[in-house]
Amino acid sequence: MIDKRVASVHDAVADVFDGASVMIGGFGEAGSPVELIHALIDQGARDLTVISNNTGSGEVGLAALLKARRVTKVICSFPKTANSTVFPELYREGFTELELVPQGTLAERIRAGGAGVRAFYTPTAVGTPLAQGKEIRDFEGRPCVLEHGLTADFALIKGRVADTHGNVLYNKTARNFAPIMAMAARCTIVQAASVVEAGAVDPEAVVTPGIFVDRVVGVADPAHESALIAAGMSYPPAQPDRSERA
Amino acid sequence: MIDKRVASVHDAVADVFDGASVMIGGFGEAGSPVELIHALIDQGARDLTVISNNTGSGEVGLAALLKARRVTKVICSFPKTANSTVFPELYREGFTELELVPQGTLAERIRAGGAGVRAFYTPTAVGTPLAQGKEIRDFEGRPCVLEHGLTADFALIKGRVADTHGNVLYNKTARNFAPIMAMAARCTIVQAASVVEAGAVDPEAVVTPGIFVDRVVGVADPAHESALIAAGMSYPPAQPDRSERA
Amino acid sequence: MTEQTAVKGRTREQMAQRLALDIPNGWYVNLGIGIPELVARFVPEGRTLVYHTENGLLGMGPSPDEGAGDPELINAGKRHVTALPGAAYFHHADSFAMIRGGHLDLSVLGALQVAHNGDLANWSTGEPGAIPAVGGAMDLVAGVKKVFVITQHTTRDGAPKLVESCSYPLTGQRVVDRVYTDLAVIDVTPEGFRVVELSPGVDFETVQERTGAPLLPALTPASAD
Amino acid sequence: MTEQTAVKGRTREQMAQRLALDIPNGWYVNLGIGIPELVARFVPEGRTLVYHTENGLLGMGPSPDEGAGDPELINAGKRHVTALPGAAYFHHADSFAMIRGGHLDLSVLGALQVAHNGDLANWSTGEPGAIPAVGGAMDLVAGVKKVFVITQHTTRDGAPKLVESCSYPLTGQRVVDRVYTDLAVIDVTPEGFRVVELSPGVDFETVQERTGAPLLPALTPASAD
Repeated sequence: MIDKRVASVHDAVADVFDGASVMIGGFGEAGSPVELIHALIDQGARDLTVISNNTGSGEVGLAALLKARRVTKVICSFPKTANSTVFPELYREGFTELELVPQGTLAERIRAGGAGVRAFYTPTAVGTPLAQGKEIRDFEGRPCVLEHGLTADFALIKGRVADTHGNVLYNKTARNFAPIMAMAARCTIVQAASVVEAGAVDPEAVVTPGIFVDRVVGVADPAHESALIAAGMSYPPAQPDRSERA
Repeated sequence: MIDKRVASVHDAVADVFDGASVMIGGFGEAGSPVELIHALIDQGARDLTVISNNTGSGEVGLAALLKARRVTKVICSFPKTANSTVFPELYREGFTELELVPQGTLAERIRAGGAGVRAFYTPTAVGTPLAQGKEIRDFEGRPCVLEHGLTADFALIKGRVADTHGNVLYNKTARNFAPIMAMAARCTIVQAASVVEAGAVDPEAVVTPGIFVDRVVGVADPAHESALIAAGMSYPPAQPDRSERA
Repeated sequence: MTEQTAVKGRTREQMAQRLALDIPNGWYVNLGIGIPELVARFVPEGRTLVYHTENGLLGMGPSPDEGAGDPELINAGKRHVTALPGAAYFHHADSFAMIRGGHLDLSVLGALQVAHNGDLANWSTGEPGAIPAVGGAMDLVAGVKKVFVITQHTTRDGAPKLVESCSYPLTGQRVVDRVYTDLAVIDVTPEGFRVVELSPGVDFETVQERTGAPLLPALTPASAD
Repeated sequence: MTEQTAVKGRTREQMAQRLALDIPNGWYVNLGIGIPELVARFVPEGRTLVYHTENGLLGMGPSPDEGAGDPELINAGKRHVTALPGAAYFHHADSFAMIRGGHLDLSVLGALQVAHNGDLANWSTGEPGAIPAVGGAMDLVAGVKKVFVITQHTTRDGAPKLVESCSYPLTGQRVVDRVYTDLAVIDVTPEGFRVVELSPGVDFETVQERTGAPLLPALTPASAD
């Protein structure tokens, strides 16, 4: 009997440790696992390295994790978004370090990490500041840069449907980085709007096979960043009341 | 209006040229595009390099293409199967060259070719004859071998359903190499049991997005190698009658 | 920069319309944020393009009606979009495999500067203190078969954007095929910038004056078309 | 080889049963062709393993009834299999990403030779004129977290398969964790082969005699278990 369900988002992230590397799915708000991130804020782990395409908006979700000063390094491709004020402040202050990676190279590094490919040569970024200090080698006359696979201690991702084996389906463009992050993390934690028994998902349609998933937690009605921001919310709320957050 | 349908398997392979490299999907008989291969035999292109996991069984499909002396090189991981007699003879005779590649390295080289990754480092095969003469480099103490991306002029693959945009779904383990070969070939040709209009396939369930596919041809009731072999068939039939083969 | 005579070249919409004329039926196209997005509005009747958005959708359609959007169906500019019949969703590594692997026919991008050897700078002015952000631009220019730039010919201050050599950090080396500006359509050739077509009412000398590198005249005069 | 006294060790089924005891609940397992396949029959009550077949299925179930098979639902040995609830299909690059990326817990393989440093030879006897064929063995041993070998202790001719150094071409270097034979269960340790357990009725000296490298005795006698 395989059953990867855990009871709550708080249980799901309970063992994230200080100094951990955490991949967080999402492209902008699409696919951002807001409830898992908020649980991680409650949990308190600090000195995190976050690998995510963006750095969040407003003061909820990923931006709230940054604002809580838990993240000392981000590896990302686009740390600027509408309503993105938290990261710029931490970056200018020198609290949060930035490793800027072209988006496709970031995706491929994560996929390589998950696939046991140690490093690869890509033409992307040759001749730009993002290739500086890296090995360049010609392949059939085309200069390429050597990039390394990327793994992490944890991945937090958001699915639409997950089964008890950890098979995951996504919603539209919320899929983005989640399937490759699930591959690249030593412990992959999925929040899914619907959690079903094994056998309820068509094996032909599975996007993330269960082998890549360690924990599944149901979050029936997940929040969208934009809605939280429009409602003027920030996390944690001004007067935190833990009993209401569970 | 996008419509990648072609009228017949013969039309589909009409421009395969002498000396072309051809990826052929399938793992054993599962996913082997028998009708496209037979059309390629009729078409007559020779001096082909075939990239496929195996070398076929009996004297139908891939084995028949080899037997017709059209293939001067195969790149594969396992050129031995039950009922595999054609390749061993051509290999011993020196007619067909073999580049033996570990199965996972073969898959990753094809995927790399399709993804524009020029080369990558993998721990597979270090210290074995299949790494001889290749660059070895340590990554965090683990020696890895440098392997190159693999592309081809054509890919012949078999799907279950394809739409007019070239989106493809597969049947069970017949999927195997098809999705990555579709990525890695300059011209990807799909035979599908069912060809449907755009919109008839769930965009969440698409396995091979249409961008990787150039031609789609309907083969309503595709043959399985094992059934052909059990029926004592070989291709072309002893007294070829082209009018019946079209 | 020097004072410039007012020249009425193409509007943004006209630039987009001119570029759209050059895209053959059936091409797979990635449109950048800003002016490039306008191109989709001007595809000539009878042609179908398939739009790719690097966050994981092929077969992207226009924006939905106000309020009808799904926050999980967005484009690379993070705006609500739709999916057309024949669409497919995929993850980021597959999406950039399409880009890096040369499967997309065309990338249309804005520019800060284009050099006459095809170098492109479009992601950073290199200002100290600015938050660097690159997104998928470097992948697109390195991987997509053709790269068209669509941009005003000069900056707001009148400085040329087509130059001998980019002063801003590069996005890619020798990557631009063609530039569509308010004043002209210009190819990047092994010999440097070559005018393909002047905008109506604009003369070669005016374009040269506002360009930071030598321009070669059109090989075939427009009247010969 | 030298004449050997008949010793009745474990049968193939008993070897598979012994190995199955050591696989914890919930492990993701790839079973090679031959004796390794037998392991699935002996998983102790109350444990569920998830079987991976490298041709693209996780959650593989037993063979279907005779005649009920789908020629497109097969295992790596190209035999008809089934898919259990919770299964998933995927392509070869994803399948070997599971292997190379260390996501599988266990690979069970046969062997021609195992060296006392963990080197494995199981794909080729290096005979001239033989058709070389490797399949996924090199990927499995390089990538999977634990590699168990299940094999007869000696060849049919009585030659040891556990040796100082493999004379056949390698499948992988320093990859084997544990060997299950008809005579014993033997760990590959930094100090070399160490007997974990002798088969019932088999003594250490007999096993040593049929092994081509020094054996270390079990750290804990079986009686202390």
